[in-house]
Formats: sequence, structure tokens, C-alpha cells
Amino acid sequence: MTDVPATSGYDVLVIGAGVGGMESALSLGDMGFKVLLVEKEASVGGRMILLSKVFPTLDCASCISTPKMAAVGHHPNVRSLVYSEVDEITARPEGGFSVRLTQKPTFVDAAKCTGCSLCEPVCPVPVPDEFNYDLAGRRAAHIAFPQAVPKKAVLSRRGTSPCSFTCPAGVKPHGYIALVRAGKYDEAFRQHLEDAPLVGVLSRACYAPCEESCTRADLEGTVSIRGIKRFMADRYYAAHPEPEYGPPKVLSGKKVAIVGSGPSGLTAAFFLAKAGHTVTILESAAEPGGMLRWGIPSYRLPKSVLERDLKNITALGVQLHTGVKVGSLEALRSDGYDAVFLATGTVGGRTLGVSGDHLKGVYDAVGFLHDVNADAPPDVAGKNVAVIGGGNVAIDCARSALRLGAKQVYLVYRRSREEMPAHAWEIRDAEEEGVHLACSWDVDQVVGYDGRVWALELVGSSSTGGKGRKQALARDESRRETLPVGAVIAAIGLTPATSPFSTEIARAANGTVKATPETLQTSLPYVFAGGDDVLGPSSIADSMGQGRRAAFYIDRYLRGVELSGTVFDDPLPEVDRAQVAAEARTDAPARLPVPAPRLAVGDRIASFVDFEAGLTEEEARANANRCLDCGICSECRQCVAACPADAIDLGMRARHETVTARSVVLATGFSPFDARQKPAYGYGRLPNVITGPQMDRILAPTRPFNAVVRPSDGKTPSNVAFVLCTGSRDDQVGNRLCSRVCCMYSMKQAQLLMGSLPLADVTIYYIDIRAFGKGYEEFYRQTQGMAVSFVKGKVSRIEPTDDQDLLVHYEDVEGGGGEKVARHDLVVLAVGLLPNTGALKLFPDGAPASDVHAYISEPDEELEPGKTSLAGVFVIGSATAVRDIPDTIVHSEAASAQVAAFLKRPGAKA
Amino acid sequence: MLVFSTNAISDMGIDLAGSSHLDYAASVEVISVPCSSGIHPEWILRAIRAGFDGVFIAADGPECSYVSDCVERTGRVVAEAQALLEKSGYDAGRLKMAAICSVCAEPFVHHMRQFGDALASASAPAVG
Amino acid sequence: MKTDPTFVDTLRLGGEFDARMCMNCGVCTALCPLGLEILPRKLFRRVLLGDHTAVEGQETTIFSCLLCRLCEQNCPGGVHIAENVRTLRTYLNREVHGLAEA
Amino acid sequence: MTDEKSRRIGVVVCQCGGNISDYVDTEKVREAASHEPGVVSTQVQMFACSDAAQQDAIREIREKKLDGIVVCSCSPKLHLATFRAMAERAGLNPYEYTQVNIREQCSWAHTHDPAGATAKATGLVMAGIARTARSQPLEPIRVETLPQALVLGAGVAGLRSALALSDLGISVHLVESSDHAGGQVMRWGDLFPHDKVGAELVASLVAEVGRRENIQLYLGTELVEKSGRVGAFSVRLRTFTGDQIPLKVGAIVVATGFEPYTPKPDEFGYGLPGVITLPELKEALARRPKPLVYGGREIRSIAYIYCVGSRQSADDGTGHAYCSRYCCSATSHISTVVNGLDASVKQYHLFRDVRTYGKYEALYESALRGGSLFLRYGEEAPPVVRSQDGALVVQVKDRLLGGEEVELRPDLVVLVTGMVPRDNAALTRVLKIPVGQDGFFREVHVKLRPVETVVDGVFIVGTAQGPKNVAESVQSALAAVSKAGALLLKGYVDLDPQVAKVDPNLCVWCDECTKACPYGAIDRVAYGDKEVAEVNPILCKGEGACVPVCPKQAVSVLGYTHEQVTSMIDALAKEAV
Amino acid sequence: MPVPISATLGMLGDNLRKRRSALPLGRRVSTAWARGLDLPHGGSTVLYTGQMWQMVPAINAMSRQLSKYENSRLTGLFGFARTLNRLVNLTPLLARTKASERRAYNERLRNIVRLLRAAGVEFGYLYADDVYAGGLAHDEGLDRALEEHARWVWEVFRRNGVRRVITVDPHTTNMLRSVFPKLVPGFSLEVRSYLEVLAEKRLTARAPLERTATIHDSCVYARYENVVEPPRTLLAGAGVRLAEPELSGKMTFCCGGPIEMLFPGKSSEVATKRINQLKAVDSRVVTACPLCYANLSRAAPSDVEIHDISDYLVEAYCPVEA
Repeated sequence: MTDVPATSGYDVLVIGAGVGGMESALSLGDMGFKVLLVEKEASVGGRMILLSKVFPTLDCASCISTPKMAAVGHHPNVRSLVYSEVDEITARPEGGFSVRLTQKPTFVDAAKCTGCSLCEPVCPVPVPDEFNYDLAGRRAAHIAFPQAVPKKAVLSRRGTSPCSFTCPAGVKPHGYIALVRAGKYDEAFRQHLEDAPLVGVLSRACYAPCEESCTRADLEGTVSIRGIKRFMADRYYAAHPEPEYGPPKVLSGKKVAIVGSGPSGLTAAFFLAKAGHTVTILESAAEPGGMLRWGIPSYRLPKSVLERDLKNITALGVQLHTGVKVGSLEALRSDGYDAVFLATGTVGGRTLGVSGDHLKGVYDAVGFLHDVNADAPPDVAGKNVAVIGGGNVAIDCARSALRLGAKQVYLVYRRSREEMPAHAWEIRDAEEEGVHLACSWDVDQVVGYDGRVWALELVGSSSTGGKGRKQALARDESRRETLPVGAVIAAIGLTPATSPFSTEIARAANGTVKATPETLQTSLPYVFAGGDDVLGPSSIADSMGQGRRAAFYIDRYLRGVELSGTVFDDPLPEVDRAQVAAEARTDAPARLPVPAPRLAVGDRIASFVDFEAGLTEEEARANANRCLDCGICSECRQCVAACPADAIDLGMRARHETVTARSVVLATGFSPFDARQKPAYGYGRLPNVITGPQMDRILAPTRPFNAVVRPSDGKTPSNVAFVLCTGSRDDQVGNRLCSRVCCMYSMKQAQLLMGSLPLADVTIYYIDIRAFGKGYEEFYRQTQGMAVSFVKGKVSRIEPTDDQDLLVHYEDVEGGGGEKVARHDLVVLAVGLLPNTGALKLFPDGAPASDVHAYISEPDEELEPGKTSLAGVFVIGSATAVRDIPDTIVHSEAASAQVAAFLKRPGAKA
Repeated sequence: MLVFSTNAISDMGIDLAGSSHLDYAASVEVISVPCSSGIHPEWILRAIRAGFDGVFIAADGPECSYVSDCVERTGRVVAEAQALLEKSGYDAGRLKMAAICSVCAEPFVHHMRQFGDALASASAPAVG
Repeated sequence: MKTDPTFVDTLRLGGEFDARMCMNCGVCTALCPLGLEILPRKLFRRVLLGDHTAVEGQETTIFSCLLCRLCEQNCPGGVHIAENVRTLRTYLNREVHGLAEA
Repeated sequence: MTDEKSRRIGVVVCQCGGNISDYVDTEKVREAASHEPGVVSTQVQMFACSDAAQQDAIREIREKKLDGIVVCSCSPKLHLATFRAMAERAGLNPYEYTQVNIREQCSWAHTHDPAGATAKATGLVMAGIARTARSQPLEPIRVETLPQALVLGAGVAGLRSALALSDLGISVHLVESSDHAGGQVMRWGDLFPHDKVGAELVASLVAEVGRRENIQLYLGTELVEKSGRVGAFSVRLRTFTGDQIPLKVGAIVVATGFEPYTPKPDEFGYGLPGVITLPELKEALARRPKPLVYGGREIRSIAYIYCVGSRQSADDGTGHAYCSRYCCSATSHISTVVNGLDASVKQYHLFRDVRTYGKYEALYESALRGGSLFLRYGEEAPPVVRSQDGALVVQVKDRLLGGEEVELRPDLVVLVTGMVPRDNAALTRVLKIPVGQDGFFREVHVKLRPVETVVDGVFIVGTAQGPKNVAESVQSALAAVSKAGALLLKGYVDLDPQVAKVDPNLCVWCDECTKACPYGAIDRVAYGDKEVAEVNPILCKGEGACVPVCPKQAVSVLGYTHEQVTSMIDALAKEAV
Repeated sequence: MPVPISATLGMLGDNLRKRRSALPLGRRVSTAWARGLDLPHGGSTVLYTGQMWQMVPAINAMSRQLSKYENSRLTGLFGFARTLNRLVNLTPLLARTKASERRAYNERLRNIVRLLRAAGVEFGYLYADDVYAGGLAHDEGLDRALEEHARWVWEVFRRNGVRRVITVDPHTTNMLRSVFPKLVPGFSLEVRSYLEVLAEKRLTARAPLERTATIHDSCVYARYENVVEPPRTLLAGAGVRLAEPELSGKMTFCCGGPIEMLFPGKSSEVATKRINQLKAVDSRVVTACPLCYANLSRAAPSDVEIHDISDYLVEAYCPVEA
């Protein structure tokens, strides 16, 4: 695009680069005025460029448009801003207008993009192609159409998909789902690995907050995101027992110590090592993994998966020292570490704090699970076991106890079932396996006999109302129960293992480390802390998110860059799920969830084996196919890799600009009638009922199907009907006006159809044939001469047959009257044009006057075309009344003369 | 094969064939001129003499913004050039013309294939 | 057919016959569940042109109408077809059935 | 022209980040180009269009004193302007630059044949070099223009365009052949759609014209002669007294209007008392008669018969096959005016299609609301109008009742007559602008250049171009003003210098080129002792219509000379795949 | 020869003027349904039946009688019948109803009461003053008689101090909401169909039905009174998965009922057409109008079930406690 400096003022602002806006910009530019042309779409050209041929001369719309589009692009006096919107126009006290506008982000650096389209084929997200009126698909990464000016790619992004937005670990599920859908499994895995390591762990043991946020969950049920991940991870690991990469080639020379090898420590190590730092993990236990190894029962996370995940980290050169207890941070400093990341995790369980809580047979959850995982479980076989607590850890303990052969397992929880912090499906699974819930009971005391636990004395308990965990509890002494048990597992909270450093860094009362929430830096500048150390007990994904965040800031710290002044993660705002769901509901058929197959309950609790089978390839792809592409672009970054010019910039954001203009031309065009408003015609419901604009695409040489075919089955139509006045001259849709172009464009399409399908029958149902312009009546005669049938009678309704043909009901007005029914195999609705009222909203101080139909008025239509009620604001083309192309061009040129006169009026300042 | 195309219209169609990765023979080479009504018949003879098997004029058609009867004018050029070819002992079929509009990628490729096939099946070019 | 421009005024006395906005598109007739050939469009047209014999000769048709308003719901001219039919019924009750008091 | 061997040409081959180089061996192409005579600089760039690459090229042009540059990259549609600007920044004449398309027309088209693509790219580059070697610097043709315009016709369109030209500071000579300004509209009363009164509307324009110092109105005056070129026409006017007035103007606006169709005697009863035309009714209603009386008769009912003089089959000899566009709206409107005068008047419209297009549908609606009845007749069975016992009887087969005959007894029959072109023969001769089949003046292209004619600087507006209502006439009048403004406001226009040129040494004046030129751009001039053709570069559009007709190959278009094209053909043939 | 129009309409007009109803039923018959429900007398909000549900058995009976006469020469007797009807109420003779049928129709009204009570709506009933609204006279163009009747009905409401009315059928809803305000000066009532009232209450189904069905919209509800969504909302809430027929909602197709009295043959043709359209979608059809219900039931073959919406709603929202 021409590079007119953006800073200075313009003589004219033209809004809308359709045929009228382009004409106006060019003629004003030719007269020597400085023009800013703003277009909301990614290319200039408006609607005309979408047409096949244009009446009455049947010349090619593209051939007429493209030279004008090119001229607009290169005119020295015209700056055209595509993919941009005017937000507000206000009058300036000194004259002229102040214009606020927004350049929407294309996520492609226009200066670098060469229009080569290599981003298109690699993009896994299909989008209905607006250029083809949704008849065909395009990709989220695309060039608007082949003749686009400028010919630059655009990524369609509506925001961040809820799944990706929600993930605390920074994983972008939408991306790998889109890639799995496309069959690009390895790419999917690699994309995940770029965002977060521990892919296998997450695929088994993550609580998948993404699934809760999945828009499909609001419809038929969530996409099984974790299932897809597991499929992709299992498949990848089977094919790649070892990582595909080694340590980075360029090293920073900086050393980092990471204390603890749980999820946050491992994640931080991964990212820091990738950044070229030398990373050592110091783990006190004999084996690495922290809670991943000791806290999660293997029916949820097999150890082999963890081992393979660890390789993704060690392959980068990360040193893992186990059995090392770190006692002092200062010591690490003197050992030569430039920075420390403290991620010791929560190792201690809290005690019950009631009498008898130290009896034999009373365990804390951490210890219990550790022993289970260490293959040295306490003997609970044949005993009644009570697990105290309502969280996920409690569930893990209860289900493990079942698997160890416990007779009955009770889950005792102080509050109601609704208040249980464990995930609903975990509770469901536990119940399914036979765990008894004892909600609204509190432990009064543990009753022992001979030093061993013998029973639990329970007392009624309930929250005092409202929802949430913070509600106060009240004991209900009227309810008491004694539960005979042989083992009690307390799963009522964990404490972080930060006490060794209490003298060196600041801690909170609950034992967590005080760290700046954004940077995770502690009171010792070289020490950062994260995961449970900061958050308290938290999920794997949360901890990994902390590790990633810490790595980002530790890297900055090591590079000597200010920690502040940057944003760690800056996603686009989350898309509105309700809106996506509503759109999905209107059209798409239901897509039912594809659940992962599971073992029968009996087999499940017999051992610690993985009870859920992975999804098969078909199941994984079926699930991926259920993705609604909420954010449109999935952030899979395939385009980034494919672009030879390095032009893709996912971080691009909207740019706002304020300019001045001495005058404004509104060339905002029309909006087509939505044929769904006419349910009797079945558009949107009957596949072979299409609109005139769609027919134009089917007839255009650049047509989507490369032949004239009907949508339902690709059959060549042989009997086509045109239904005129769809949405025009119709009180029932609130538009009594004539849309002026539909008779002519239908006849044009009829002629083109007869040209490509000479044997087809074509019928045009009309009220009046409005062939009024120069050469139009002649065109009408010519159409009649081509044996196109014209039937006087508006179509009343359209009904489908079993084979997707259409029965068209009408009155044969001139043939004696009465209802007739004709069978056609394709019906084209000649949809009308409606005013586009958007421009009226741009003027906060008072919009130009509009008429009763909501078109912008020309108060003196006869003598002052193009002038609105506001001095200096002009209107052209269909923004003021529907016009055909020749009339739009004449009107635009006329308005240009008016603008010129306004700019040259006596006393006007340049 | 030598193609004469036009800056404003048929060039766009041929470009589109390329950007849509529609395959046609690499032996098709293009010279662009402002308007197909301005092609000199001698150029065509020159091309055949210089060794091209055939010449194709990708004409402007009715969209031509210069002359409303561009199709007829280009037709006359073709007729004259064909006469010239025959006089020089070449098959007049070695020159073809069709209107190629700015979105006529498919038709262009189709013409190239057909014309290529026709030229190949014609007897070896006789030099007159 | 001879026209009588005053006939429609006779009808207005009995109710609110108003078919002026009809543009003879035929949607109404083509939707009639009974497939009445003459009603609504052609009959209304005859009323407007002043052919009262058409009204009197179409008693059965006029009383057959279901008043279901499928036609009216889709009339692009916004003609209140059902009300017009009722008006014609009132007219017939008064002029033909001798039910003026009804 | 310099000898191509002594040229200093630079070649840039673009890889387009693989889009080209994945299929075309760009290094091989560069290598081949570097051996070409006249080529003194070659480079391969990853992205020739990037800033850095452009800087490289500019440095190369300056350092190696290049006098021509060939960039082998993508389609010229994308970057011709980019590289022309680059050449200019480097101090090189932009017409010494050639873009060779080795992407859209090479690498992308032949992805399955890298060797073929490379060979083809080499050929195309050679051709580009050959063309550049024979190129010459060209400067835009700057044409001085006079800020003066001639407007023919002082009807609504002429008056309004005169005022608009005057607004832009362009002086206007407004020439009207009759003895008064105002045209047809002056006689009319309420106009659709806003009920402005025609006479008042015209009067306001005439008064404003009178107030403008830079508009000169000539009544009873005709244009009799025109010569010269866009921006500086010499014209001669002749007044009704026979005086001749010579003028110099930069542009000419033709706003000579239309004639209303006059029915033939007996056509739909024309001639019978009470059978009148629409313009006659309009004139009558402009006086707002109350009660509604015409020719002494009180009017209780009116029958309008539409499409009189319009939409007639071509074979009936009248030649008015076109639709006159304004009449349906005008008649719908006039029936509302009648309603306003006397709501009890019954009105019957005998129409073929109601063509109240766009917003004018509201007029049809208001006619319906006023109680107008529409009866549809077919071309094959036109209504019959006769007189019976002093009364008018109209019989029409109403297609809306399946062709049943309906008999009306209106007090007035109004024939809705269309617009026909005026006798434009004299003006056509003087201005050399064509008329179309319908007899109206013909524009160059209805969409690309709707008010321009084949003669640059001569515009056609209003009903001289075709039937229009007042608002539409004014729109086209102002459209011509913006086109004229672009020509005249700056005092000059820069034209593309790639125009035709005659080699006087070869020319033998056979007149073929003159006949072929659609723009009248070729003159006959003396050259030494012979007469030769000479192209007026101001009128020439550079399309080359004259090129193929010249038996001596004496004329060619700059940038596409015989030498250039044949050298390209040879270069391509040599490298043929 | 069809049933003589003038005589039939004459009888209708006479009944309306003399006996305040198209089909005078008698107080005992028209209020029998409310027995044992302990509905309060009157009040500012009343459930107003307009006697439509009660009348359907009589209409059915009459139709059985009339179908004997259509196309028979006996139709000449109708003129005589009308004269006689002015003196003696003949309609009960024609409309000999079956008790079982009466009970079935009355049950719909009891359903509606149960539903409204479940939704916590408070209302009374006018008993003897629960009069006919005059829909048939309106349809047949008996405007003079209707005007008189409408004024009388308004007087009845006023006398009872009624401000808000909950209606149970589309025809009565239309008369009260859209016709009477134009006929009677000063007429002002807030009129809402029980479906609209219930739909707003967001009831939870206690026994979701888990069944499929199709819906037949009443022309009067859908096109006259814009009641399209409420039945759908309620049915969806009741767990019914509705499949829409080709013509539904605002595009619904008539059941043929309105011309049942004058042209029973044509009426049943329309009903059969409609049944076929509905059958193509589901064999269970839900209606919300007593006339649609009756007319479709008459035309339905054995494999098509016609249900009144209140049956389904009661089953889901007010299940009988075990």
C-alpha cells in the first residue's frame, strides 16, 4: 500500500473500499486531495470483486475491479488502510473532523509477507470462506482471495480459545487438537512440548481444567482433551523412546540450581535449559519426580510415563542429583549457582488434631501414598478404612485403599457433597468403585484399643449456609455415629517443605515462601520460588505454570534485564463461549462425546493398573473433530514454521490511531438480506436452496467447486429456479423497498447458467421485472430469447423432496390462478439488499440524518447528491439507497465533485 | 509456445493459474503487451520462425478498457497473422486466440493443454 | 368485466375491507391449505374492480376459509386477509342471508 | 537510443524465500544473466522487495552507474510500482526498469518441473534484459489545461454542472440552443420523490447561475466547431443572430437532454379528446386545478397506459426498445398528486411491469394506498382506447385475472410516454462522439467510465446519455465535474508516456493507422517533402490499435517497440525449454 | 349440497343473543370439571375457560349428527330447525354428548389447574360467570350479535372485579386479548394464556419424560397471538425432544377445525393433510388447542397419537406421588 505519512491530516476520509469508495478515493486523489481510505476487510474491492460477471454487458467483475483496486493501492494521494475500522468521528472546533481508527491485528507483518500463501495449506483450522459465501472452506491462515489488494495473509483470530486460555501450565490444547484432527500427531506433540514438558504426566494425571472450559461442554459434552493428549503422547513415545533433540548449541554460561524435582522444578529446568543455561536439579529423595512419583497412585500415572517425560528434560543437559538435601541457599550461591529456584513442594501432611490421632493405623495421606508408590503399602487388606478429607488426595487415598484390598472404604468429609473440593468425576469414579461417602460428618475422636485404631467417633457437621469452602462450620451434636475402622488416613491438607530456609528468606505464616506473584522472586534476589512452595498445595498444571513463569523471569534475571516492564504471558482475551455455542447450535448437527473405554469396576480395583484405555486413532480424531475452534486460530504455529519470510506475528495487537480529515465520505455500502429471515424458503435448512450471491460464486471462473453443481450431492443441476424479491418488497421482513439489482443479477445468472448448462431449464419467479437501466430491457429480452421461463408469481414456500429436490409453491397468476407446485433441483433466492446502519454509530455528537428506511439521507437528493445533513460529511452509493454498479460509480463521482467543492469553498482552510 | 497476454487483464488470469499451482508446460512463455489489439502479425511469424511451435493470444475480451471492439480487432490481427503464416508455409493452426479474463486461470490452463496437444499431434513443422 | 369503482365502498360500511396494498404476487393463494383458487387474491381483485357478482357467487368459498392466516402471515403487502374475509362474510350475512340483525 | 551492447544493466533475481528458489535454480539464472552483453551487475536476493534488498539495489545502481535494471521476482501487479519507485530513488528513469515474473508465471506454475522452470526463468530473464537493453528513458507527458469549461445545454443537468464547475473555480461557458434556460423540467410541477416543484427548482438554479461571475450563459446559441485536445479545446459558438464566438476551453460537458416521446396519431387513441400524454398531465397538474378539470371536463377517473414509446419490440420499427426508466415512478407519483387534489378520483394503471426500482417502491406503495388499481397488459394485447357516445372506453385484457377483458370508462386517458433521444446528428459531427443503438450518446464504459466519451475531455451527462430522472441527471452532471476537475484543477495532467510513436522515415501515409485509432490521436503532418502520420501523445492511450495495421511497421508503442518485442521473442526462442 | 350456511349461522346468532353461547351447555355441564378442586370464587385473577374445552364434546357430537346431513336432501330442514331453535333450544338435541368424552375433556382443565398450582400461581374461577367468549360468531362475521355479546361479557368481568385472566385455549385468548378491546369501549384486562404464565415460571420437571414427539401449533396461538415459544419451552423442560414438522411455528398448517361446522368434509380433508405432515416426523403429536385436538383426533389413524400439551406437562411437572 502507498506510504502516505500517517501523522498528518487528510483532506478526505473515505470509509469503505467497495467500488464506490474506491471510485471516490481515486477521483478525489486525481483532483489532488489527500485521501485516507479505510476498509474493514483484508482487501479493498468490496462486494463487486465477489461477482462473476456483471449485467448488462456480461463483463467480468474481476477484470473491471482489479485495475481500480491496483490504482487505489498505488495512488500517490491515497493511503488505504485495510483490516481497519473507524471507531469514532468528532467535529473539531477549528473545523474538520477528528477520526479515531483501529487497525485490527492481522498477525502477519505486511511488510514481510510476500503473499506466497505457504501458510494456508499447513493451517489445520478450517473456516467457512466468506469470499465464497460459506460455500467452501478456507483456513484460518489465508489470503482473502486471489485478487486481493494488498495481497497479504491474515490469521483469523477471535481471541484465545477457552481451553488454551484456562490452562495454568500454558499448554495450548486448541493447537494440538487441531493438529491431531489433521492427522499431524508428531507435530501436535512437538507443539505441546514447546509450551510445556511432562506431556505424558499431564495426559494421565492432569485434572484438565481445559475440559471444564470447553465450549462443547455447554453443548453435548466436552471434547476429551486429555484423551487426545494421551493418544498423541502414547503414540509419540512409542515411536520415539528417546527425545529427538540434545542440549542447546549456544550456552549462556550461567548456572541455575533447582531445588526439588516436582512438576514446577522440572518445568523450570526445561525452559531454563532451552534458554542455554546450565541447570542442576537437586532432589532430596532417591528418585526424581516429587509428587508425580510419590503422590499419584500408578493407576492414574504409570511410572514409565514419568520416566519418559523426564528424558525430555534431561536430554537438554539438565543434571539431576538425587538424595541431596539442600540446607542453605547461601551455600548454593557459593557453589557457583547464579540463581536458585526453590520448588521443594509439600511433603508433610497435617494431623487430625483430635484425640487418638497418633494411634497406630492412623496415616497421613502423603505418607500413605508414598508408601503405596514405594511398593511398601500399609496393610489395610480386609479392614475398614476411613479417609478423612474431601479433596483429590483423599480420593486417591480411598481408591488406593480399595486396590489394597480394604473391606469397606469410607470418605469422611465435614461438609456437604456439593462442597467437596475434589473433581466431580473423581468422586463419581470413587463411588462407582465402591467408596462410601460420609458427608457432613466430622471426626470427634479416633477410638483406639491396644494402641491401634479401632473406631472413629463421628459427629454431625454442616456449613452454616452459602457456598464455598470459607463458610463456617457448625457441629451438630444431635448426630453421632461410631464407625468401626482398622485404618484412618488423614487427607486434610499439606504443608510446604520450606522450613530449612526460614532464616534466609521471608515466609508466610502457613509456611509458604513470600515471592512477588508476577516474577516469583523472593526476598533474596537470586532466589525464586514456585509451585506449592508459593501457592500451597496445588495441581500439577498450576505447579508447571509456576515453573514456566519462574524460568521466564530467572532467564531475564540471568541476562541482567529488568524483571519488570514486560508481560510474561499476554494472550488475546478469552472468546465468549456463549457466543460460540450459540453459533454452533444454529447449524451444526449434534456431535456426541467420544468417551475413552474403561475397565470394568471389578477389574479396576483388583490392581493398580491403568484403568482407562487410551483413545484409538479414530476415537482421538473423532474427539478432535468435535472441537469448535472457538478462537478460530488454534495457535498451533504451523504457519510460523512454514512462512519463509518470518512474517507471522502472533503477538500482534490492534493499533489505534487518531487522524484529522477535513471531510468524510461514507461509502459503507449495504448489507445483504439474511435469507434465514424467510423461513418459508428453507435457506440454511435445505442444502439446495442457495442465495444469489452464492450462485454468483458458483458461476464465477474462480468458483469453489470448479463446476456448476448443487451443494447437497454435487449433482449438476438441470432445473433451476430463481426466487425474486427474497427479502425485498416484503412487509413481512420489514423491507418494503425494492432492492433494485436482484431482477438483473438473476437474469444474468440465468444467462450464465444457460451458457454453461445449455440443456438446463431455468425459471424466474417474479412480481415485476425491473429492467430499467441503460441496456437492461434489452438484456431482459435477450434472456427471454434464451428460453429462460419467466413466471409471474412470487414463490410462497419451498418444500424438500426425499432426494433433496425442491417443490416450489406459487400461484400461476397469469395462467388462470390457483396454486401450482413445480419441482426444481436447485433454487436460488435473489436476496435483497438492506441498509448498512453501522456508519450512523460513528458520530457520538450526532449522526447524519437517516430516512425512515435507515438509509443515510441526502436532504436535497435532486440537486445536492451525496450531501448529508452534516456539513463536510458525504455519502455515496448504496449507503444512501440501493444502487447497481453503474449508478454507484456515477453517484460516487458526483459526491467527489461535492467534496471538492466543499474543500474549495470560500474561506476553507487547507 | 509463446503467449501474448495483456497487462491489465489476461496477465492476471495467467498469474492466478500460477498462484493456484495449476500445472501447465514450462515451455509456455509469456510476453505482456498493453492490449491484444496492438499485437503485430509479424511478431507471430517471427516467433514461429524463431522456433516456437505455436503462438497463443490471451486476448482482453469485452472487458478491455481501451477499445470496445477489442475482440474484433484482435480477431483481425489473428486473421492477418494466419494468412501470413500460411503464406510463409506454416500451418495457420499454430496461432490460436481466446479471451482470457482476470480470473480465467482454469480456462487458460485448459487452452494451454489443448493447444499443446494440438501442436504435438500436428505434423512436424514444415519450414517454408 | 365491467368495473364498478363504488362497490368496495359498500363493503367498507360492513367492516374494514382493505386490499389496496395487494401487488398481485399470488403468495396468498399459493399457501391456502384448502387450495381455494379464487381466494384470496383473485376475489379481492374482483372486489376492488367492483365485480360484486363475484362475491355473491362465491359464498361457499368465502365461508370455507379457515381464517388460519397462513396467507396473511406471508403477504408481502401486509394485507389483513382474514379480516377482509370476515368483512365479506358480514356483507353476505347482511345482504344475502338476511341476517342483518345478527 | 543507446546501443544495447554499451548498456549498463543490473539484474536482481529474487528467491522469494523459497517460493521461487525451491523450483527455480536462482543462482543458475543469475549466472546465465551475468554473461549477457550489457549486464554489469547481478545479484540474488532472498526477498527483493525487502527494504534491505532495495537498499542493495539502489547502492548497486549508483555505484555501478546502471542505466537499466531487471528485477526477476513476482507478478508486476504486486511490485511494479515498488521497483519503479526504487529506480527513481536511485536516480534511474523508471521506464528503464523491467519486471520479470518468475513466480506466478514460472516457479508456481511449474512446481513439478524444476528444470523446466529454471530454463523458462532463464528465458524470461533474457527477454527482460533484451527489452531493457532497447528501452529508453521516458518522462510523463505533462499537458497544460485551461480552467475553463464549456457546458452544452442549460437544463437541470447543464445548470447544475455549470454551478459545480464554478464551485471548483473553473469558469464556465453555458450554451443553450433555445431562448431560455431550464429545459423540460421547467414545465413540470411536483417532482418525485420529494415533491419539489420543477419550475421552482430550475428557477433557483438559473438564479444562482446568474449570480456567478465565472459562468457566462449563452441563449439561442449552438456549438459549431471544435478542435484541439483535452485541456485546450478551441471551440466556436454561433448565436441565433449568426455571430460567431471563438472560445478556448479545457473540457466540454454535453447536457443536451432528451425529447418526450410523441405518440403517433391514434396510438392508444391519441388525438381523441381526453387522451393526453404524461408530460401534458404534468403540465396541467402544475397549475393545481381544483376541482380536477381537463379540457372542460371534470375528471372522476383516470386510466394511465404505460410504456407508450418504450419497451417496444425492435421489429415494429419505432426503435424504442429500451425502458425509459423514470415513467413508472413518475406515474405512481402523479397518481398520488391527483389523490392529493381529489382523493375520490379513481385511477387505473395499465402497466407491463411496475418499475419503481429501489426507494421509488415507496411511490408505488403510496399509489396503492391512494386506491390506484394496477392492471397488467401484455405487449401482444395492448389496451384499446375508443370513444363511445363522447365517452372514453378502454378495454384491457388483465393478465392478473388470467387475461380476462376488463372495461374501463375513464374521463381521462394518460399515455405514459417515454424519453427519446434528441436529434444529435449535428453535435455528433462537431464533437465526434458516438451514439449508441438507442440513439443516446454512448459512454466509453458503463462501469469504468460512465460519463466519459472516447474523446478525452468531452463528457456526456443527464438524459443526453440515456433516460434519467432529475436526481440521476444531476448525479451524472456532477460526476462529469469531478472528472473535469481532475483534468483542470491542477492546471496540468500527467499522462503515461508509453504511447504510440511513428517513425517518420518509415511512414508512407497510407491512413490505415488513422482509421484504426479509436481516439482520433493520429494527425497527418508534413515531414520533409512527404506527408506522414504523427501521433498526438496527449490523445493516444498506448493500447497500440494502430500497430498491427501499419504495413511498414512504422508505428509502435514505446516500451513495446518492434525492436523490443522481437528481441524478446528471439531471446525466449533461444532459451526455449 | 352442503349444510345451508344461512340457517346454521342464524341458529348460531340466535343462540348467542338469546342464550349467550354458541352451544348453550347449561351451568352444571360447564362447571362440572371444577368439582372438588376448591377453586376460590372470582378474585382479581381468574382462570377463564370460555367454555371451550367443555364445548368440544358437544361439537364432536354435533359433527357426528351433521355429517349425516351433509350432501343429503334433508338439509332443507335446517331452515325449519332454525325457526324452531328460536323458541326451544335445539342444540342439546343435536349435541348429545358422551359422558366419558366429557370427563376426558374436563380432565384437561383439571391438568391446567394442577400445573398452575405447582407453579405457585394464585387464581380464582367464575363458575356460573365463566361464560362463552363468542369466537365462532366473530369468525363467521356475525358482527352485530358479537358486539352485543362482547359488551355483556365485559360486564360480567367487571361485575366480578376481574383484572387479570388466565386463558386455556387460543380462541378465547384471541377474543379477549385482541378482539374485544376493539369492540368494547373501555375494555381492559390483562390476558395471558396458561402456557405463557407457566413458561415464565421456569418449572423443574420432577419426572422428565424422555420421549420424542412433534408439535402442531394452533394457527390462532402462533399467528394471531404469537404464542410459539412457550409450549416449546415447557415441553423441552418436560424432557420431550420435539421434532418440528415441515410447517410449524408461524408457518403452521391449519387442523381444519374452523370449518368443521359448515363443511365437515373439507374440514376432514385439511385435517388429514395435516396429520400426514405430522406423521412424517413423529407418531406422537402434541397440541395446545381443544379444537385442534378434537379435529386432529378425529382424522388421526390408529398409529398416530394426539395429545394435549397439558397431559404431558402434568406427567412431567406434577407426577402423581407414589
